Formats: sequence, C-alpha cells, structure tokens
Amino acid sequence: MQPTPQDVILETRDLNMRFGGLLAVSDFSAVFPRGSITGLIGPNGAGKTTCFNMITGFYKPTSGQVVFHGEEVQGRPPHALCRAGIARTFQNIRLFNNETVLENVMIGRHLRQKTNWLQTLVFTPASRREEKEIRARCMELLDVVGLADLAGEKAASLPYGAQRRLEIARALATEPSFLLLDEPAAGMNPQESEDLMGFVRTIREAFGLTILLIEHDMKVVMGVCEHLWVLDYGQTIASGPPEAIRSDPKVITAYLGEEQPHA
Amino acid sequence: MRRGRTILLNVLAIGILGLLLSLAEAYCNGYQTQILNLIAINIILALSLNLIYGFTGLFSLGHAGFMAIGAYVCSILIMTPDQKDMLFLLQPAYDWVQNAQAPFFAAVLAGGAVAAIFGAIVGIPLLRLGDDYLGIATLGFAEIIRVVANNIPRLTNGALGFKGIPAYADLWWNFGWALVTLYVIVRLLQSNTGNVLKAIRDNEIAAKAMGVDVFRYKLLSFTVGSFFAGIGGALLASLLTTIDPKMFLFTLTFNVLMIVVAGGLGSLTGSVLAGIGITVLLEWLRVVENPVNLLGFSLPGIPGMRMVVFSLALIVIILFRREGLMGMRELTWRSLAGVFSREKA
Amino acid sequence: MNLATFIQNILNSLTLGSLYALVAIGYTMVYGILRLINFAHSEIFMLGAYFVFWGITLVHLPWPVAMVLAILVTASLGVLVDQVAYRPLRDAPRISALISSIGVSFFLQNVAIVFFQAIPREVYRPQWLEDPILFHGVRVLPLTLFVPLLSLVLMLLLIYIVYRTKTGLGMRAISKDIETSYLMGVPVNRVIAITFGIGSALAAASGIMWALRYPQLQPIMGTIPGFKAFIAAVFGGIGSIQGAVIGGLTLGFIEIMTVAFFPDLAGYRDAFAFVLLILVLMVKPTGLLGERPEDKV
Amino acid sequence: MLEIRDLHVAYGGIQAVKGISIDVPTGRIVTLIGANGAGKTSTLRAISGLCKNRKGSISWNGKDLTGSDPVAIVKAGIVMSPEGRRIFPHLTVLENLQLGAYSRSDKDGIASDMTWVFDLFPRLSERRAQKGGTLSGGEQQMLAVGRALMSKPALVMLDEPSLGLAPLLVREVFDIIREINDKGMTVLLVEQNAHAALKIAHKAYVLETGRVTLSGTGEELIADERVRAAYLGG
Amino acid sequence: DDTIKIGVFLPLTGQNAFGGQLELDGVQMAHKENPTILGKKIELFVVDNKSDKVEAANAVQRLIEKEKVQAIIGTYGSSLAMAGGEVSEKAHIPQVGTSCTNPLVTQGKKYVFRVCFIDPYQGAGAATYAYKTLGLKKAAMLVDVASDYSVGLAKYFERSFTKLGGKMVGTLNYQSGDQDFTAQLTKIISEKPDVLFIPSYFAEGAIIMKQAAELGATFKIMGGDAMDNPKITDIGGKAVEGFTHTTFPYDPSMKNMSAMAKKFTDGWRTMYPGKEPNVNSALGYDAYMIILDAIKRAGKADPEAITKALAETKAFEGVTGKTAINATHDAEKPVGLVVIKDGKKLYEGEIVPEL
Ligand SMILES: Nc1ncnc2c1ncn2[C@@H]1O[C@H](COP(=O)(O)OP(=O)(O)OP(=O)(O)O)[C@@H](O)[C@H]1O
Ligand SMILES: Nc1ncnc2c1ncn2[C@@H]1O[C@H](COP(=O)(O)OP(=O)(O)OP(=O)(O)O)[C@@H](O)[C@H]1O
Ligand SMILES: [Mg+2]
Ligand SMILES: [Mg+2]
Repeated sequence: MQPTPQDVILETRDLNMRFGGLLAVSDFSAVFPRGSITGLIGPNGAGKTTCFNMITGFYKPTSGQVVFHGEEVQGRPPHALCRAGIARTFQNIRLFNNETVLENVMIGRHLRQKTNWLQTLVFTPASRREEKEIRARCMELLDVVGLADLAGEKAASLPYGAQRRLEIARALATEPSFLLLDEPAAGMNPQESEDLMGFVRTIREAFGLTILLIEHDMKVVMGVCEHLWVLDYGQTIASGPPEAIRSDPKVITAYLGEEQPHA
Repeated sequence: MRRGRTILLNVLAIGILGLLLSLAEAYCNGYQTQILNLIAINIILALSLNLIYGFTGLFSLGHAGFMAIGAYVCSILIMTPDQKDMLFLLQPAYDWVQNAQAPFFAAVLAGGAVAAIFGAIVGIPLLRLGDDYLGIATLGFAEIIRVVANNIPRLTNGALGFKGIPAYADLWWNFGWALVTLYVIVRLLQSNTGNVLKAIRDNEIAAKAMGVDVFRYKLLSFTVGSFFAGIGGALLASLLTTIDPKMFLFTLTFNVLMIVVAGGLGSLTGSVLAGIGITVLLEWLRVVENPVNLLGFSLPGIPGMRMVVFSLALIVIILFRREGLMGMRELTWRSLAGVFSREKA
Repeated sequence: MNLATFIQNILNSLTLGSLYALVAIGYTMVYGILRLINFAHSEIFMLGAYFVFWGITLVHLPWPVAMVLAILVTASLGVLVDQVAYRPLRDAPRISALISSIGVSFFLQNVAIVFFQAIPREVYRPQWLEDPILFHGVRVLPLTLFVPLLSLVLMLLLIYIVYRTKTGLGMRAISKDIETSYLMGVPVNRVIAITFGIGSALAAASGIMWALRYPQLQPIMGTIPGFKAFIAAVFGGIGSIQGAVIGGLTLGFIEIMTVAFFPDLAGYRDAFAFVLLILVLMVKPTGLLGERPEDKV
Repeated sequence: MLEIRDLHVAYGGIQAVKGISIDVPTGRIVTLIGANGAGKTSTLRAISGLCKNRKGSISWNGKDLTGSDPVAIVKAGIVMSPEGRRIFPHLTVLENLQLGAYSRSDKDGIASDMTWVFDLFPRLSERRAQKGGTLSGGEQQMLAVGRALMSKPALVMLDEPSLGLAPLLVREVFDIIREINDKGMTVLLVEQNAHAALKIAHKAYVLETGRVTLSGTGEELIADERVRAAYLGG
Repeated sequence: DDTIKIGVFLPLTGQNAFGGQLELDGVQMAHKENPTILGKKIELFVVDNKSDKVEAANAVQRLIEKEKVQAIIGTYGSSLAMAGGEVSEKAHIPQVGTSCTNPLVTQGKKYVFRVCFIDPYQGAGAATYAYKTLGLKKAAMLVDVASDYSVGLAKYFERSFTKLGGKMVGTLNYQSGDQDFTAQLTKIISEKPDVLFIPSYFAEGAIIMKQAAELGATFKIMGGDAMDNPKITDIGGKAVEGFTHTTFPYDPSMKNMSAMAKKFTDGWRTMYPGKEPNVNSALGYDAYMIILDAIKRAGKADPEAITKALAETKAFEGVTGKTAINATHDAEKPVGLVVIKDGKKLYEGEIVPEL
C-alpha cells in the first residue's frame, strides 16, 4: 500500500552524510506513514545511527532533505526539531545521572512550559499552577512506563532496563509526534525484550505516535515493525514488510546470514 | 513538609539572622564585624560561581573580572564629584565619570547589571567552548579587564585605583544581598529551569535532544552568575573602601573557586558553609604567623607560614573529601527534620 | 623601524618565545596524559632554578653537574608531588585534582617564601653567556641561539618518547581510559610517575634557562612565566607537543612585536595575548593543534 | 583452574555480588548468564582486580589472587575484554593490539600472535592503520577481543562480546570463541544472548541479584524449564 | 596598664616582601634599643599584610581591635598604606608610614603620617639632578602601569623635567611581573635618549638594566627610592654601573654621616652581622623613633595625644636626617642621591628639587 502524502508524517529525500572520505549514508530516501512503527536495520557501521542524527538535527546532512509535516527541517538544531515534535533515545543511554527520575522527565517537559523562571521568583499564581501541573503530568508518564515508585531515585541508580524505559518516558514528556528509538532492546534478555515489544505498541496507541526504531534483535524487529528499511555501507539495500525482508537474499548475505536466528 | 511550614521556617530563620546581626552590631568589634562582612560577600561570590560551574557545568574562571566591573561601577557612582576630583590626580576623569552619582542601593544594582551585560557579551562567543578551554578563555577575559583598567586612567584612575570609597556596605547591606542572592538562586534552581541547567551539566547532548536550547540556558546561568559576581564586587569595594586593578588578580577567582569546591560543587548549602568556614579559617590562621610562647620557648612569627598551613589544609580537605563538604546534597528543612526525627526514634 | 632594530626584535621574540615553549611543553605533557592542569608546574620551575644555583653557590659544584643534579632532584620532587597529591585522586572528579594542584602550588610557593625569603637572589652566569655577539648592529645573546635549539631537541625527543616507545603507548592509552589501561596490563602509576618525572625535568630545565635569561631568583618567579606558558599551551592546543612549541613561539612574537610596532599600547601587552587566544579559540575551539574530544552521538 | 569462593562486591552501600562461588576449569568455556544488574560484570571486574572493595577468595592454579592489582593479574595470565568494548579510539588498530601485549616483552612471540589475531579477524588486518574510533561497532568488538588475546592469556574473560552486533556478526563471534578455546585458551564468558552462550559452554552459572541460583553444563541449562522461561524467551 | 602597644604592618610576603623585611629589621632594631618609654614597656605586634590591600586593611583592623595598639607603623607600598590608613583613620589610631611616597596616603587624613617625602618631590629631585646637574636633555621612561608608585613617580618626573626645559622622547609601559623588556628597550634605544628614568621596584629595575646592557644601551639610567637595595650590585653586576637613584637621605656609604646615622649604622652592624643596612631599614627605625619622640613630648601614650604630638613634630633627629612633619603630614627632608660606582653603592649627596 502506497501511503498518500497526507498520511506521511516524515520523509527523507536523498539524505547524504559524509565524514571526511567516508560516505556514511548515501541517498537515504524513506517515508514514514502516520502512526506506523518502522524499523531501520543493517550491519554495524551501516549508518543507521547517523540517519537518526540527521533526522534529529545532531548532524547537518551533507545534502538532501528531511520533510516533517510537509516542511523542510534539515539542518535545524536539535532543540528546534524537538519542539516541532521529533524526540529520540540514544544507543548508549544518556540520562541526567545526578537528577531524580521525576526531574529527568520534567526536563523533557520544560519545552511545553509557558511561564519562566522570573515568574517563579515572585510566585505568580500562573507559574505555581504550571509547576504543579508539570509535576502531575510527569508522574502520569512515569506511571505509564512503570517507574512511578522510583520517582525520587537518582537516575544513575536504576537498573539498566529501567533506565531504557526512563529514557523513553523522558522523550514522551516532550509531546512528540515522531519518536526514534536507537537499539532499545540492546543488553536486554529475551524476556525483557518481549516486554519491550508490548510497551512500544502501547505507547504508540496511547500517545498517537509514529515510531522509528533501530534494532539488532530480529525477534523484536520482526515482532513490532510494520515496515523495514535496510542499510548497508550507507546504501539502502532493501525496504518492505518484515516477511519480505526476512527472505531478501541481499539482506541475508549482508546482515542476517544464512541460517535464521534462533526463535 | 508542607509549603506553609517551610515558609514559616524560612521567615523564622531570617528573623533569627536579623537578631544575630543586631547582636553582632552591638557587641562585635570592628575586626569581627569585618570578618562577618567578608563572610557575607564570600557567600554571594561562591553562590554565583556555584550556579555557573556547580549547577550548569560551565568551568568559568572569570569571576574576578565581573567583580572588578561591579566594584568600579559602584565606586564611581557612590563617590562624590569632589572626592573624584582629588582622586584623579594624574589625569582628570571623563566628565561623565566625574559627575555620575547614585545612591548606594542603585549603585550596587548598577554594578551587578553592568557585570551581567559583560557576562552576556563575553558569554555569547565563549560559551561554545568546552571545559578547560572555557576556563582559560574566561580567565583571559578577567585578565583583559584588569589590563584595561590599568590603562584607562580617566575611567579607573589606572594603577592608583580608588581610595576612600564611602563605606556604606555594613552588615545589613551585605547580609541582605547575600539573602537576595540565595533566594534568587534557590528559586531559579528549584524551578524547572533549574532542572534544565542541571541537565546541561549532566549531559549536554541529551539535553539538546530534550529540546533544550543549550546555548540560551548557558547564557542565562552565566549572566545571572555574573550579575551576582558584580554585586559581590560592588559590596567588596564599599567594604574595603579602596580598589585597584591589582586586587582583581586571578588569585581572587581561585579563592572563590576554592570555597565552591570545598563546599561541594552543586550544593548551595555547601557554598554557604564553606564561605563561612574558609573565611574564618583564613583569618584564624593568622595565629601561626604570630610569635608564640610554647612552654617557655618563644618562637618568632614566620611570615608566609599561614599560606603554607592553609594550602596544606586545602590539600588535605580535597584528598579526604574529594566531593567537598556537602557533595551535591543540600541541607533543607525536610532533611533537618529527618535528622531530628531519626534521633528521636 | 630600521632593519637592525627589526632583526633585533625578531631575535628578542625568538628568545622569549622559545622560553615560553619550553615551559609550555611541560604543561602539555602532563595535561596530555592526565587531563590535569598542573598549577604546581610553575613552582617546580622555580625550584629547579633555585636548586641549580644552590648547587653552584652553596655546594660549589661545576656548572654542568649542578644542572644535571638539579634536574634530577626536581624530577623526583615532581614524582613525589604526584604520588602524594594527585595519585589518590585518579578516580575523583577532575576538579578535585585541579584544586589539589592549586594547593600544591600555594604550598610550594609559600614554603619557598618561608625558607628562602622573598628577597630576590642573584644568579651566577658563566661569562660567555653574558656577552652578546655583535653582528652588523644586531646584538645576539648566546642564549638566543641556544634556547630555541634546546626547545626543538626536547620537542623531538618527547615526540619520540610519546609516539615511538612502549611507555609512550601506555601514556596515550592512559590519557583516554585509565581503567582499560589497567586491564591491558599497563602499570598505570609507574607510567604516570614517569610522565611527571619528565614534565618536572622539563620544568626544571626551563626554570634554569629562564633564570639565565632573566637572572634573578624569587619564590614567585614561576607564576607569570607559568601563566604565560599555559596560555601558549592552550593556544597551540593543550596536549599537543608541537602545539606547545608553536604556541610558545607565537606568544613570544606577539608580546614583542606588539610593543615594537605599537609602542603606545605596550601597557596592553598582556591583554593582546589573551585577545588572540580568545580569537583563536573562537575559530578553533581546541586550539591550533588540539584534538577534539570525540563525543560521538 | 580459577576458583572463586564466596565473592562479595559492593558499591558504596549497594551489594552487587553477594557470595558467589565459581570454578573455571582449564581449557573449558564457562558462561555466566543472568538478568540486567545480576552482578555478572561486577564478578568479572572483581576477578580482574578493578573492584577494590571485594571480599572472598580468588585463586588461580593454586595461587591466591584476591589482593592483587590488575597489572599483576594480567601478568598471571588472566585478561578481560570489558563490557562496551572500550577500545582506544585515538590509537590505531595496530597500536590497540600492541597495547594488549603491553605486559609481554618477547618480541617474536608478540609478532606471531599478531599474525594469529589477524588470521582470526582478517578485517582487522585490512584496517591496521585506521584509528580505533572510526571502526564500526562490529569491528570494534573484534578489536576488543583481539586485543585481549594479544597478551597471550591462559584465561580470557569476555563481557557481552555480542552486544549490539548484527546477527551475522553475532554468529561469527561465537565461532571465534570456540576457535580460541580449541587452541587451548580457557574462556569465561558473560552473555545476554543466553542461547548462543549456553550452546558453546561446557559449564554455566545462572546469576540472580548477586547470587548463583543454578549451575550445570550448557546442555543441562538449555533444557532447564526455569532457564527457558526466564532467559531464553519461552 | 604598664605596657604601650605598637602595631607594625608590613609586606613580609608577596611581591613587596623584600622592602617590608628590611623595614621590619629596622623597626625591631629600634625596639631592641629602646624597649621602654615613660617607664613603660613597649610591646611590638607585627602583622604581615602580604603585599595585598585587603590583607592590609584586615591587618590594621586586627592590630587595633584585637591587640589594642596605641600607634601603628607601616607600611612599605603606598596602596597598602592607604588601605590600612583608612582603617586607622576611622579608629582614630595614629599611623606612621615608612616608605609610602604617594601623595594620596596622607591626603585628608588626620591620623596618618609618614617619615618619608612624597613622589612629586622625589620626581622633581630626579629631574633636577638629571637636567641641571648632569645636563641631560632628552629623557625616556619605562613605567609599570600596574603600579601606582611607578605611574605616579613617572608623572612627576615628566612634569618637572619638561618644566625645566627637557624633552621626553618616549614613555613605554609594562606590567608588574613582566620580565622581558627587550621590546620596550629596543624601541627606547632607537629614540636615543640621554637618560632613561625607571620608576620601578628593585626586582624589575635590575632586570631592566641587565637587558638594557645586553642590548647595548649607552644612556644613563636613573630610578627612585624603590630601587634602593643592598643587593643591587650582586644582582645587577656590571649592568648597574653608573646607575643613579634618588633616595631618602641615608646610606651606609654616606661620607658625612650625622651622629644618628652613624649610631644606627654601627648598631645595625653589630645586631645583624653580615647584612648591610639600607634606607628602608633606616626609615623603619625612624618610624619607631618618631612615635617614641611624640609619646615623650605628649607625656602619655594615648592615641589622640600621640597624634597631636606627631603633627607638631618640628625637628626630630632621625637616621634619615632632621625631620619636620608638614601640614599634609609628610616628612620634609632633602632628596638623597646614590650612584653605583665600581661595583659599589656610593652616596652622592643631596639635592633640593626645583619644583
Ligand atoms: N562523528 C563521526 N565522525 C566520523 N565518522 C563517523 C561519525 N559518526 C559516525 N561515523 C561513521 O559513520 C559510519 C556509520 O556509523 P553509525 O553510527 O551510523 O552506524 P550504525 O549503523 O548505527 O552502527 P551500529 O549498529 O554499530 O550502531 C561508521 O563507519 C562510523 O564510524
Ligand atoms: N559503579 C557502580 N556504582 C554503583 N552501583 C553499581 C556500579 N556498577 C554496578 N552497580 C550495581 O551493581 C549491580 C550489578 O551490576 P553489574 O554491572 O555487575 O550487572 P550485570 O549482571 O553485568 O548487568 P548487565 O547485564 O546490565 O551488564 C547493579 O544493581 C548495578 O546497578
Ligand atoms: Mg548505531
Ligand atoms: Mg554487565
């Protein structure tokens, strides 16, 4: 099914990223239909994270466009894109380690805050009301990811899996419409990955999100993604529904290998 | 702890401080009063540097520069034209310097404001730099201020500096400003903006991904910090009644940095406690330079010994309490209540 | 400005610049490995100078012997400082070690004030160092020829050590990741001790050269050269040995040439160095040759 | 043979390892599996001497290593490839490998081991002059393993060598582990990919919140219901 | 109370320490020789002001509040004296400056005095000597812009020198702590002055002269009182030959010493064998003695009485000559001149400046 333009929330057109002599991503053109869960896979060093970095503004593409809600946004700084509704997590977890779990989420929320610190200085009613609202809203989010009990803990002291979920909660606090997850299941055991799949589907429904994720765990990829893009050496070597990708000979030689991973 | 109770306790604490200050005014001699005054000013300086470095992670060594700006602006405004006439004895002051005048409160505020403006001007190009490079560049800024102050005699009276600056900065002014500083910084840090600053300190990249306009917030923190550094400098000028460019050497910044680190980077309580502790320690250590009578032996005073002991103390503190006195913890009414109820239990 | 004056200025710049370079190499060496701005460097510099002249005046050692001994003694002192004041802080936040180094710097300087007194002391220079060589109206000090050469030789030697020896490999590994260096069997503390030894020997050597050029000993004599050399090191990209040399020379040239060409602005000389530093950092945030700390997203 | 008895590791107040006893017989592959935060990494760090506050006893071929520092432990023949690769990004591939051989001084031995590592990982051979930091994740992982091998250890400890690798590479890594074990090297392996790890392991331990809750041969644990449920995804 | 307490605040550490230590020696010698007055024991309290103004103010504060001194001696360095003087003035405790020569030190102060003359006077002395006595017509200066002493003295020298008809051919600046003056000196040499006036402190002055010699300078070099140091020839070597500086009228090499000066010189040599006295020690000595003189004349050691007596000092016989305290509380005495000849300091004589 070819998505109609109105259904496309984000589109990349011929994105290229060059580091010195290395063309890390070349001519990456992809469309992401509203409400979909899409996977981006490929061997190590294929350029997946680099694509994320271009879409979220951490790298300025060497050439090409990123079209978000019909608007060209490539080259804008990360904070501006976040404000526009693009949020992400990182391959290597990046939390605010000295802050509590709740504060981590509240920082994500500051973007939607209307009052500023000068108002809090003099305790204006509006600012007090808003700080209270933020707190309540963030506690709700923690509830969704199952971390409400740990709200007062320092982020660094959480177990690994909880840190991953906190990172997602924090991203959700920015009220994104498009969420990018970089290897959310890395370092999780099969049971934990299983839970993650359910979680990803839940938040898509609850927040009306479009999700793009990078993952090497084929069970997760095949389990939740509706569409896949496959990169190798920066080139898009395949795209399509999971079943088709699974049996694509190019993908098998470059990435999956002859025998299918154990199920 | 409920909000109402916290406010009540805060008001109570301010009341007690006021009471202590009136007692100090009545019973302390000038020397002790001077130390108290220095404590208040050091607290202002430490809090402002802690905001910049401890809470936002900006390694800034430019404090002496902002203090100098505050000090000069305030002094020019509170000295009478007659005084300035006598002071500028090598070259006359510019007319606007000669005639500028303002009441003390406005002058201090102006000192802070001009320092803040400079903070913003310097911050815009420099805050993009990474840690050590930012440190050295801000240090450079402070040195430039000092060199310039030496070279514009018609504004600063050059190396001669200002003498006989009116001594308005008494216990009330100094502690009043210290309270204002504490209040503003505490409120700033407790608001969500404070969380954002700490987020930048902890992980700048993640902060960007969370929609934080990192540069804007760095600039905010740096400017507010410079403002209070300027206030501190202005009060110091009026307390000491004399300033010149040599006073604002980089060792002055290091003194403040020492207080901040000894108290704990990222702990306001730490800055307050260390501000008191180190100011007193430095004064108290004068003892080691006086001749002493030990069991009938009289040892001559050894000049320089004080700094030897002080630097040793500094090394020992950092070796045994590397996170400083408080680490990143704060003393709050709630934590105090926790201690007491635990003791009861 | 006539040609002779101009050449004289160039020679003056070269002397001052290569002295800065010499001090800067020592800073950069320690920084490159430990990411520590070793504020005590300027006091080690001062002590190195004192030691050599005590060797000559108190113990009546011959020149070269006093020099070698002083360098060895200073190097050991540097190692001692590291063991006592920095080693316990290896896994602490970076600022802790920085504050400790400020403490050591205060300590050494004030101990020197207590024991040597603040009175400036004379420096005995061999006669052949005193007399300038006259060359078509330009006066060349023997030191002007010697110091740049020494800086160059030391720079090459250090580059060899850091990039061509096993210890150097260990140093470079430690600079990025102490823990993994341990895992690779790198004797971390020994390698760091060697680093401090070399750094302090460099400080001593530069202290001695400085005292020969500006013949006066004072407990505070290290502060300003140390400060300037540190700027030079940052300018060149702190951590880079070549950068330190380039930075030192550049600073020397700026300081002399600004005065030479704009004599009225001589009072602003110290500010020029900083203005230039800031300008360079704005274009290249890690100095001329400094490497960017990789923080791949 | 490495014998660990009643090992405890604490970070500040937190007990991460609470009395673990493990045997790693010479010439075998032994694997530790367990959930996140079970204490696997902490155990390896304690063995390699990185955790200062460890209690219990660690003995290696009859020699007590409990109080030794990391360098002595490397010299004794135990080397670890740490979690998250930790290659030196600013050093070249060749320098990273030389660093692995830091504790050795036999030039010829080093040279022949270098050839061996390049045979194992032909990709590294192609990239020997490239900076470690510019390698792709998989190549970095190979480099981390190769670097550990360069010290010619009797026992090599690998902490999650397959983390973040593409499926193709995951298999390759497990093949190589088997290959170096065939050469006579003892392996202590920590893995999230429990299935693959148990398949090649001679012996395995399951860790839960700092304690050993199950042990047996690889096949036994693959067959175990509890293991299947908790770690193999049903 | 049967003791009289006198406080001393001097720079014993920091950049002015060499001067401070010499003056302290003088004060202590005077105290050893004259430990009592009016039958009361005199107790001395010494505090280091660390060459730092904040410390100086603190030091005086402490002397007054804690030690309850009746009079204060100090200090070397005008800015330090001013910081301290501010405090004494407020507390109404008399303070006698040793070698703080900036006019501002006593300006508008009731309780602050000094046993030295002031810079306009000294600068005029140097200019008169250069222009009139030596007939040098073209002068250059090398000034420390970060030192109030240096800036002030330079200005007064220039003022007098041009007024006398001389020509300034170049004024170059540097900052305290600089050790390389080759650029400035190269420029100055190219201007071919007859005399270079360096209103520097000793440490920098010595290096300036060395570098001037290395660069082949042939002009005469002159300086102010801060160049007075017993070690000048040791440190300066051949480079200081012919250097002349103004000073207070005392030097151990003086030919016709007054009785006081002789007594001081002999006393010093027995008390501090192996150490030469200099004018700073003499000023330290005089500062102590002038306070004793005032106490004696007042008949009591009450701060107000001492202040009054000090202000009325007309003919105090000091080591540095007969001293009168004038309306602005400065000592009036002739300007002395010291020249370095054959590796030795030589007291040339005195000059009365043409103001
Ligand atoms: N900032 C950078 N500078 C230089 N090279 C870079 C940079 N960022 C990425 N690269 C290179 O670009 C290529 C793609 O990297 P990227 O991180 O996108 O891979 P990936 O597909 O996410 O791999 P993995 O699955 O291992 O995370 C790699 O060769 C990498 O070394
Ligand atoms: N440096 C540290 N400071 C404090 N706690 C720590 C530290 N390192 C580990 N821990 C805690 O110790 C426990 C065990 O951690 P360890 O890293 O050994 O687990 P693991 O089994 O290797 O887990 P993973 O599969 O996530 O790698 C965890 O609860 C962790 O939070
Ligand atoms: Mg990636
Ligand atoms: Mg682990």
